[in-house]
Amino acid sequence: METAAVFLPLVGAMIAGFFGRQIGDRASQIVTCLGVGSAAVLSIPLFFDVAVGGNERVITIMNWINSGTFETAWALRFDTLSAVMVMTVTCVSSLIHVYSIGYMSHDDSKPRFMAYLSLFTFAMLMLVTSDNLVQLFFGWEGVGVVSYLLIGFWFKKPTANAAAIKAFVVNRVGDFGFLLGIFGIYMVFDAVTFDTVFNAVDAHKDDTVTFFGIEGHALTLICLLLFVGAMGKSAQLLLHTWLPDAMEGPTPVSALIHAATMVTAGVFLVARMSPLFEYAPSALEVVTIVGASTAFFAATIGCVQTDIKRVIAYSTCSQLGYMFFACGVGAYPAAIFHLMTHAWFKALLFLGSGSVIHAMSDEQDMRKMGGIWKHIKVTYAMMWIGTLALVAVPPFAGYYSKDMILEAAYGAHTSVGQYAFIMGIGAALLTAFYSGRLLFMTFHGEPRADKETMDHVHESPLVMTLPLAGLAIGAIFAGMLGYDLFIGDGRVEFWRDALAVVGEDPIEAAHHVPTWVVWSPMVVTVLGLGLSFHMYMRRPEIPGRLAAQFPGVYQFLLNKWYFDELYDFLFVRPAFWIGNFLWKRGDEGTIDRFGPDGVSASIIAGARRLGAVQSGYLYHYAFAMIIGIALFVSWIVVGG
Amino acid sequence: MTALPNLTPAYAEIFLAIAGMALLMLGVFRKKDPVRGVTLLAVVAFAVAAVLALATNTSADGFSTVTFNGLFVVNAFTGFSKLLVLLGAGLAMMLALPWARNEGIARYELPVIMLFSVLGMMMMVSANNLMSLYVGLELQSLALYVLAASNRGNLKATEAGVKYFVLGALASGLLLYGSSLIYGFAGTTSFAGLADALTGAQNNVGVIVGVVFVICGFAFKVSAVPFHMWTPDVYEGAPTPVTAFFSVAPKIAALCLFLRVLVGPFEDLMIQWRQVLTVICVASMLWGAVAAIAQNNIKRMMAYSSIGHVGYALIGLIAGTQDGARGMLYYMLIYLFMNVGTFAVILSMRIKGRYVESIDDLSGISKTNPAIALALTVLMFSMAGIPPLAGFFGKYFVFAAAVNAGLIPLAVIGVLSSVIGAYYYLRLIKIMYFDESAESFDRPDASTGVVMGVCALAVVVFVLLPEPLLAGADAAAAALFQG
Amino acid sequence: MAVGLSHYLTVSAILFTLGIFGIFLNRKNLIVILMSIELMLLAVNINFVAFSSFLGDLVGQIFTMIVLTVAAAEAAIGLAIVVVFYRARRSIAVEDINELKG
Amino acid sequence: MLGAEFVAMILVIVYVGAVAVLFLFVVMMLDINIAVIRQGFLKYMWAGLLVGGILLAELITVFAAWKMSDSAEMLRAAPAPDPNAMSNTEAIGQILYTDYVYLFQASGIILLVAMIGSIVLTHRTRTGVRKQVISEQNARRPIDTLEVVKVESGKGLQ
Repeated sequence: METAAVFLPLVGAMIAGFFGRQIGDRASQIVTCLGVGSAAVLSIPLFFDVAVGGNERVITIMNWINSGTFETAWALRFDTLSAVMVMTVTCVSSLIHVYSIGYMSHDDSKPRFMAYLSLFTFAMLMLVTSDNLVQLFFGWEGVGVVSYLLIGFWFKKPTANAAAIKAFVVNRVGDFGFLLGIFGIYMVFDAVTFDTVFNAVDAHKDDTVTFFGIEGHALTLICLLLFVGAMGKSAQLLLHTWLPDAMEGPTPVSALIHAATMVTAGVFLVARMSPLFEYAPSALEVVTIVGASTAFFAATIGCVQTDIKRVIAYSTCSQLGYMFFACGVGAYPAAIFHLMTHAWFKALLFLGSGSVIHAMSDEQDMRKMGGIWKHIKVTYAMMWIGTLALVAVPPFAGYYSKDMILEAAYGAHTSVGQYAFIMGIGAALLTAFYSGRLLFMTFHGEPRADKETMDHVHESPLVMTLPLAGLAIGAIFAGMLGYDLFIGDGRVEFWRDALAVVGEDPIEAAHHVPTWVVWSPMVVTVLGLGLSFHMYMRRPEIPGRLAAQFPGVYQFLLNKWYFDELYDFLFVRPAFWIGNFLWKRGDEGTIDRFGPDGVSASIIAGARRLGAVQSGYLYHYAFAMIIGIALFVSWIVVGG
Repeated sequence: MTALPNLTPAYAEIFLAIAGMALLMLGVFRKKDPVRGVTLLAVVAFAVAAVLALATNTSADGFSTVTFNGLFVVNAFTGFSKLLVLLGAGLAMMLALPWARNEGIARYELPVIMLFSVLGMMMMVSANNLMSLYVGLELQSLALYVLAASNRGNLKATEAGVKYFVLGALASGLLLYGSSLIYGFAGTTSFAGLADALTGAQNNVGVIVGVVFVICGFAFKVSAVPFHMWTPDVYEGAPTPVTAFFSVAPKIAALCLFLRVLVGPFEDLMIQWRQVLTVICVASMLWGAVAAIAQNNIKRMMAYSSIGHVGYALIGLIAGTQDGARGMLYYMLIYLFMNVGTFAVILSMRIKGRYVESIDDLSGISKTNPAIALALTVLMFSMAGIPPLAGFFGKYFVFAAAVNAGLIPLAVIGVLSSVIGAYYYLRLIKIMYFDESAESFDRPDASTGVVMGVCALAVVVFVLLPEPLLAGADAAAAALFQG
Repeated sequence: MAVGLSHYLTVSAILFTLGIFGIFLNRKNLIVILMSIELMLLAVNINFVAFSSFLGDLVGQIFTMIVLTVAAAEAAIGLAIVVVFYRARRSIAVEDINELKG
Repeated sequence: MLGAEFVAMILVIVYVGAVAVLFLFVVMMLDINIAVIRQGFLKYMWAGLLVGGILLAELITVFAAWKMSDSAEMLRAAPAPDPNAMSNTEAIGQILYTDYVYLFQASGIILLVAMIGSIVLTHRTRTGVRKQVISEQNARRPIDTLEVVKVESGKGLQ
């Protein structure tokens, strides 16, 4: 059963990928949906058996490499952590598969798309169920490769091409850290299997390594390297630039990869390696700071985006930041809980926006939408559910997980924890603001699209709305149902050894924070939603009409607008400004120039220069050799 | 009256020498189209030689057998190296089968010369004395010079020949000069004697200078920076099947010999040669990764790629441990399949009977030639070191060996340059899948197709059965360190 | 003054360096490069014979003869390559060997 | 002086007899204008001289105090015999074809490859050359080439 749950998507992918042309579009869609769907069905009893029933196990598929001290096996590890992940991934993925049938109905290469989707699901399952770091790295790279293929799926668009390459290269930068981290673990522990490593942590907790002449704490170094990998995959600050660009892919891809699964791999990695991280407090501080900064930073940018998918993309970035700082303060269960709930509502938001885009004849700019809620009521309702879950309104899923994260950050009683709490509250305000803005701009107000588009606005077919409904159920109930198991009283029994915490349990501390801490997320959420309502619902229509009829009242309203202006000046303008600044300057100006893009540009320039050395003249070549040997001989004679 | 030396260990070499002469005769006396027949028979000869080499290396006890007055040695390590060399040469020879079509190089002597160069490589690998090393090296080099220029009517090919010859002669001059200094210090040229004499020679600058000269000579043969300058030009100029051959067999042979010499007779000077080699290795990895990006000729790009790969393989050598040796052998095995496979793809780049070499010619072949595109995709992902393809394992083992030997910065630079290198491998994939399709290629020849398929498949299925191959490399490395 | 080992070695080092100079300072004629290569090998031979004599060991002289044989073979191949290059390019100036670059 | 008379003679013979002649041949064949060779020599020469000079200086420094390994004496593979008992040529002959037969044979193969290589590269099959094919000559029978025709007088051949 366990094996089937992991490998069925692969079977589906292979059938659709290799025989897609022979069996036709419809059959490929059915095969892949069946593969992932049955995996999802299998994963639910598996979850109850493993996580709730406590039957953890490792299923060895085959011995793989066994040479010297290096031993690895192909094995599937099922503990609570991976069972949660498997269930989330397969369920969300199967709904997205079904949705894709409708969304991609006008595309020419459906079998290829479905095959990629299933292959991606397989790689992700491989990642979460792996029993050792090498196998995990396989899944890790596997999702990277498939996401490259999927982002570039519409390869005729040059932007899609550029985005695909950017995503891959930025991810490679992260992988570089991850790989070094694996080497480091192999060096320190002489093993790559999780159990062996975790059992030996205690013995190696004070090891040091010498790295470029600097002696450092081995576990801190390893954890930082692993975190670099996680940052790349989970689009954290500095390595986040690929995620918004990745929205060039088809919307189901954005939903599956860039919201629900792949980007969470980094969080998963940190949680999986929690026994190591717990012994590296300074690495955890870095995780917290990066996570908290990303949460706030991405949220500010989300406020000024006009592309509907980019808003959600930055929102994803921001939510991932939450998960990371939850890990950073030791609240791994809260992080994974948020990961799980987030998967549902973010996929819902993405697919909902896909439905909007579909309805608006492939228009993604929110400035050209508006007033369409009457035409697509189902989608509208779904988007509301997703938004309420995102902004953490009870009883929707996000409320339970996000509040817990904020409380845990506060409850940590450390300075980085306080920083994370403040950033998290700020981000929550902005989240509510941009979420409301998205809804109001998209669905309400005057229609801003041309008439032809408006005439074509129609509700999506059932094959698209049903998965939305499925996700909506998750977005509503996942938090409620999971609360007790994941972070409530049942948590110790539930997680057992899957996640490690050394010292005080931050979740316990989170349950005992002052009341104002518990209420503050709620307050800022209402504030944010109200603000956006005011600005995008009332301001565009009211002023013009009233100003013409009642000039006196107009002044009064104007005064009221002073208040608004103050607001604008105090909150919105700076947020806009920061957002704009970070987006334009920070994102494109600095990080892109000096980060991945800049590096690649200078490497290309360097390549040209090296080409010039290759002049074609024999004597230059000979001279290079002679310089080489003269150099080495001098080194020996003078230095030796 | 001296008794005949023990010939058994050298059966494979003797067979190959006789086979070469026999094929030459066959070519001379066969009137009708001898090229294809001779080429095929040469492949068969390689197979037989491989069997002989494995059968006579007496690997069971792990000890070496020495013959010809100590000039020649066989053990599990030489057996494995010869297997790699013969495998690479055989696959490259298969690629050469259709070269009759490319007029100007359709000559039966060329397979024979290739065969003799392989003989030289095997002699090199089995050398147990500076003299037999030199003889083997020169036999292979001289044959390679001829092969590089074999498309003699073509300006580029002859230029490649000139460059390769002049720089190669310079390199063997350096190597020889170094050998003479070492001989002058140690009073012997045999590896066993050198190992004795070099113990405690750390303070003798003269002999270390000799060793540096020898290392530089080898660095040329494996095309490591800064002795690599010939590589791109020769790869571009030489006929493609010859380039495929160049990129695997001589390189593998030279690397294996490099390893044997450095951890054998020169082991006591490890501190010294490590410094030199680290510079060479780092420079090769970075140069190979960066310079390849600007290339538009796919053969040139492969040249830089091979420079980079040599850098990675050298990491295993620098580690100087059994782990490192195993990693390097392993790397070479994987490199062999990836490279030959890629050259099979390059040889399939034929539009209306004309060979093309520009990377842009690959535009959109995922539409027109999906099979070729798939094969090249797999090979490129593997070259970039992306799991679960074979290339990842190669890198993994050498990096792990380096880390275990305490050479962390080397591993860091290695991983970093492989990140840079991934860019140009992926560029090919991007061009194949995402660019507008240009003209489609002709149907590849059967033999080319087979080689391409076998190599791509090997790269993919490798992940499932690394064990037996790893065991072979393990045994070879163990034999090396047993003496 | 007695001629010692160092003198032989110095002469050979000078010859060797001259050979190297010939390879990379010469811009005009490929044949000069071939001659330079011969010069380098000759320097090596002097080394070997000198060492052989001072060590009282014949192996150095055997090595010399091997080098000699190989040098002859190398000269033959080298000249053959120069000939084909000349046929293709109609020149053997070293500066004209620059079709392949970048 | 060094007692290596065989090598000395061989060097002279090989270089004068073979290599020099080879070079002369090629120089003649290629018909090179010697006059232009000396132009443009000075570019980069200083950098080259500097690097080469450093290398040379280092080598000479190293050679000035050349020390052999302590074990060199013991490690000799073929100690030279007393010149009075056996001449240098004879001593070399005794080991070259026995102990070092491997190198001898390998050199043979190198020469073979060099020969094949040179021929492959430079040999041109000329068209229109008439060659003597002995088997064809032997296979000729009168019946293939001769026809006995009875010519009636006064008619001539048609």
